[in-house]
Amino acid sequence: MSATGIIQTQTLEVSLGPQHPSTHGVFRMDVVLDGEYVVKLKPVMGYLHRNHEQLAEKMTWLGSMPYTDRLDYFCSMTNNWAYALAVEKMTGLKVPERAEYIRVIMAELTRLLNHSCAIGFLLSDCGAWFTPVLYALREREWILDFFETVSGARMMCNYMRFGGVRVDLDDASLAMARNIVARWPAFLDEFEKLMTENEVLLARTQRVGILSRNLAINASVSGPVARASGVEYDIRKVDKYGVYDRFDFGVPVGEAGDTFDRYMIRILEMREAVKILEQALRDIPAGPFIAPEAKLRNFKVPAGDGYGRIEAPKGELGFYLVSEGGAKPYRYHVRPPSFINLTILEDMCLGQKVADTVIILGSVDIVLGEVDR
Amino acid sequence: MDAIYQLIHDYCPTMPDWLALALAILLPIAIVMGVFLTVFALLTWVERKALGRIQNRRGPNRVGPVGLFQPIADGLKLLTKEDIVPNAADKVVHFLAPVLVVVPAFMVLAVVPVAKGFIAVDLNIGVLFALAVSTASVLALFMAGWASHNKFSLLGAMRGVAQVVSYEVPMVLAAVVVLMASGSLSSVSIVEAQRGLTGWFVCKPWGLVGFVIFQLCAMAEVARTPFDLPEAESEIVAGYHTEYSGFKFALFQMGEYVAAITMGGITVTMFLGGYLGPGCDLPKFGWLISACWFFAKLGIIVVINIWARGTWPRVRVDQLLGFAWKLLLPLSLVNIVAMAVWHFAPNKLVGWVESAVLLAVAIVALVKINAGQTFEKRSYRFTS
Amino acid sequence: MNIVFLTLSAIMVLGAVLAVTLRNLVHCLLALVVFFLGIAGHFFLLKADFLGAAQILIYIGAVAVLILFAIMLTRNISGTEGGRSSLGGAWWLGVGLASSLAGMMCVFVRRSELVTKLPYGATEEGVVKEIGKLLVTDWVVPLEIMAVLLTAALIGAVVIALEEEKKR
Amino acid sequence: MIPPLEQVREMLSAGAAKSSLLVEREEAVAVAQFLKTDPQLQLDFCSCVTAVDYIKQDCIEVVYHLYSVALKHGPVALKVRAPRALEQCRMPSLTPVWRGCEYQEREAFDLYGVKFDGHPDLRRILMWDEFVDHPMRKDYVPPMDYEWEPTPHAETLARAKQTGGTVPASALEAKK
Repeated sequence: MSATGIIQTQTLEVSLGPQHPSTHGVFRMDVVLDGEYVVKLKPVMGYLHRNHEQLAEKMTWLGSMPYTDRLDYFCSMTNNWAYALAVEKMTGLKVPERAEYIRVIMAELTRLLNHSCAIGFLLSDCGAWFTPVLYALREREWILDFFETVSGARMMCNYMRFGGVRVDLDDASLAMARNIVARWPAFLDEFEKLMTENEVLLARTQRVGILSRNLAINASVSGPVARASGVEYDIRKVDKYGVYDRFDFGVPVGEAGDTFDRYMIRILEMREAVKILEQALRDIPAGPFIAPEAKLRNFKVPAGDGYGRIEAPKGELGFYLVSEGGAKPYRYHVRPPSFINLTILEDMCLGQKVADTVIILGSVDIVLGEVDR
Repeated sequence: MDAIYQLIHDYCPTMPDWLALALAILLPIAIVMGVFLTVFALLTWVERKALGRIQNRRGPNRVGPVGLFQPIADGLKLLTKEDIVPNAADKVVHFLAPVLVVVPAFMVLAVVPVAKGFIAVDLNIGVLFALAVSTASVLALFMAGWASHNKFSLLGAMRGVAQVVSYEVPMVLAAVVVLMASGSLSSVSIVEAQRGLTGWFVCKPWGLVGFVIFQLCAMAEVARTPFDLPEAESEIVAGYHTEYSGFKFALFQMGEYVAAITMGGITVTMFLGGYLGPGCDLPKFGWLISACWFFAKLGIIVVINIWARGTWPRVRVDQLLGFAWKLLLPLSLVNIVAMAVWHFAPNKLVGWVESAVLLAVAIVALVKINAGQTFEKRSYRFTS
Repeated sequence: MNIVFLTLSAIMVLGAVLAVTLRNLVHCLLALVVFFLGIAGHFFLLKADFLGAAQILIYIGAVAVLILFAIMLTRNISGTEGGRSSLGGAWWLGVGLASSLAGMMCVFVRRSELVTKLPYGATEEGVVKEIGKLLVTDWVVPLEIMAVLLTAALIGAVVIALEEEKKR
Repeated sequence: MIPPLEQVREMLSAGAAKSSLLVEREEAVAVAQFLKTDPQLQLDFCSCVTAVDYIKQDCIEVVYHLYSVALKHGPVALKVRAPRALEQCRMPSLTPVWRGCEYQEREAFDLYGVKFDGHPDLRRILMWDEFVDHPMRKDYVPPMDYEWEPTPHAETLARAKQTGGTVPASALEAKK
């Protein structure tokens, strides 16, 4: 069926990717085009597959902590946290309060980092010649510098430990974090002034790639993509993991579920994250930064299985672990948000144009390290 | 041409006739090409510097003072790169396309009056020639896309053809008002018709609208952002020149930039008074001052292009074509009527008011009619 | 000038011959464009700059692109999938038809008043104005008929395309 | 094996909906449908699907973690077991119930070899199409030559043959 309804023409099979400027990595979409319209789209992944899960099953529990950094290499902090959370659930380790606050600070900074880059790259996919991305990257640099001061690495932080974090935050680094948080609203205002009201952007994103609320829930879509479709579900609110119940923040929810909503939800989430960060940096208590009973060597997890999940910037990041009581996990499974959010890519793209496919993919915000594992 | 021929004859009477004739033909071409190739090289540098400024970075700053030799370095790099031709490509057409991209771009240069009394060929139908020849670049674009035997290239080529053909129509219609006002097709007489304090056509209501339409169409015609769909790098890799490398690729870039400059030159000639400006009539250095005026105006157009590229996302293909057919085309038709109203008005003031009102009504009505494509203001709820 | 004329004509003939003999449709089109360009060159040679530019604008900018779109709708562009050569058995019929058409046109053009009415040797600007005036005075009826005919053809093309859709 | 569905509901509600259910393969779809539609459970969000290879029990277990977006509770782990032998390792797909299972079940098929009946598009997802084994199984033995990759390109195959014939027969068969 021709989407234009006028002339039936030959369809064109195009392989967008794996080397393509806007597939955000080695990702491929087998697209069948009728003129400019998409009539079929099948995502093809696995180009970055390294069987992360099997590698982790051959390593000690703590040994795969640095490896979780490589899942979503934008958000190593939240990856660490999700893994630590799952293990803490199985072992019953209590995390000290200061460590919980530090984790929140790190996670929300990661959210700022991820969302700013995500919308920057989304606009780049719209053809904005990198201007928004470079604005976002300028700000991201501050956060990366902060991560480097704290953990010694900019992107592969390997910062969290079972029962706490690896090193404490000193006053200087706390001041650094406060500085970043203080300048963030100004950046957001500047960015929005540059982009949000731009007619071309509105024309490109509004009513493009609509995802209905029911499909979003049924297809296990999570994170900003789901919330843009009107799903009021934020694991920070639902599970109240960490100390998230102590902060006053809202969860922005969209109505239309189109690309523009996904863009706006990310901006609003950043504004909320700034609120959380302000509270966390104000209230952070003194105390130990790792549970005293936490062991780094000869760490064992009692037999059984457990599932721990957090609200990572891209959506629900979960770890399903099965232990036989030994030093290694028997089964180690990652529930990657970007992988599962791709399930509905075809549904969103059908009947749209090639140009829209690219921005829809950009608005889903995937990282191939996590999709392929 | 005849003047130069005469000049050569006077100074070197011993020179054989055929050589003098050849020189008379080649000399203006060489000068124009030299000047504009320098401008082209400078433009790539200016564009990268300006984009860098817009994007919080420095741009090229390694080669030469403030990176001024960057274009040369780029040229050398591209010259020494391997020339890759895809196995399945149509070799002859693949080779011809980059050549044909450059040719029309340079041919248009012939009719751009760069300074007072300085034009390569003063054709009687200069503007028509420019518009006609720039259309021919469509074919080169299509040849490149089709011969590469790459689906992205083909998509880019088809987009390019559709885009150029669509924008050609409002562009020619926008030029018609200028022809009506000046009563001539010759680019020199168009410039001369714009003498006076408010003589530039852009200072009149129909001229302003015509200028905006023409400038937008020119940007679309040479595929500048936000109309760079034929080579939309985020969607179809590099469009029609995906499969080109080395110097063929450089030729594409050159053709594109030279076309951008020449279209800017035509815009300046038709709406911004060309080389006119205070001091352009001085007996001795008038030509130099007028050249400065011309290039200053050209610079403004070029900066507008770069600015748009640095700040605007790309439009989608249906929006692009809809913009041409639903907004620019009717508006340019109304513009011709407005020009006629102006022409037959009893005095200047009445003409001004009448044509301005007519155009304002037309613009408002067209925007209203096309309101189906406008946008909604969204509000978001927060749950806690 | 004789050399230029002969060279141009040779190129034109070559282009025309290639346009009917090449197997690949896109190559045919490009050969046809060469032929069009040659005609434009002839106009320039005759100092009919306006006609030359119009030739480029209309025939290369519009007609060639139109043919191009038509070609893109056909399946066998490369001409490799079987089928007979364009030089079929009835080539002599084509040659006969074409030459008789050319002869007829020669006769009618020579008899036409239009040739004598145009002020020969006037400046190009004068010619443009004169053509414009003639088109909206003496020749306004043929012009309008042509316009209606072209519009009808356009609508017809859309209708044919729609029918095809219905059949499928 | 499992009690009547009404009892399941009470069981799950009592345990604050944080429990696991082991169901027979034949009952899986019905139970899933019930868990999704029951007004007190409404487990409409199938968060995580994965397989575990219990080589000692000689079974592969597929675990579905279910949450409720509407009622904001969960998780309930729905577990289904199948024998390890490749021919018998099949179970009904829950993709018709929860669309979100689509890619995750494909992943389980790819890495564990569980065939899901009724899955709309059961293909390999992470490994390449020509790959023959299921690498996450506990008894999986990786090939000697990690770098060698059976690609559909005839040249590569020919070169591999020339340089000592390290092409596994299975890969050549897959190519056919």
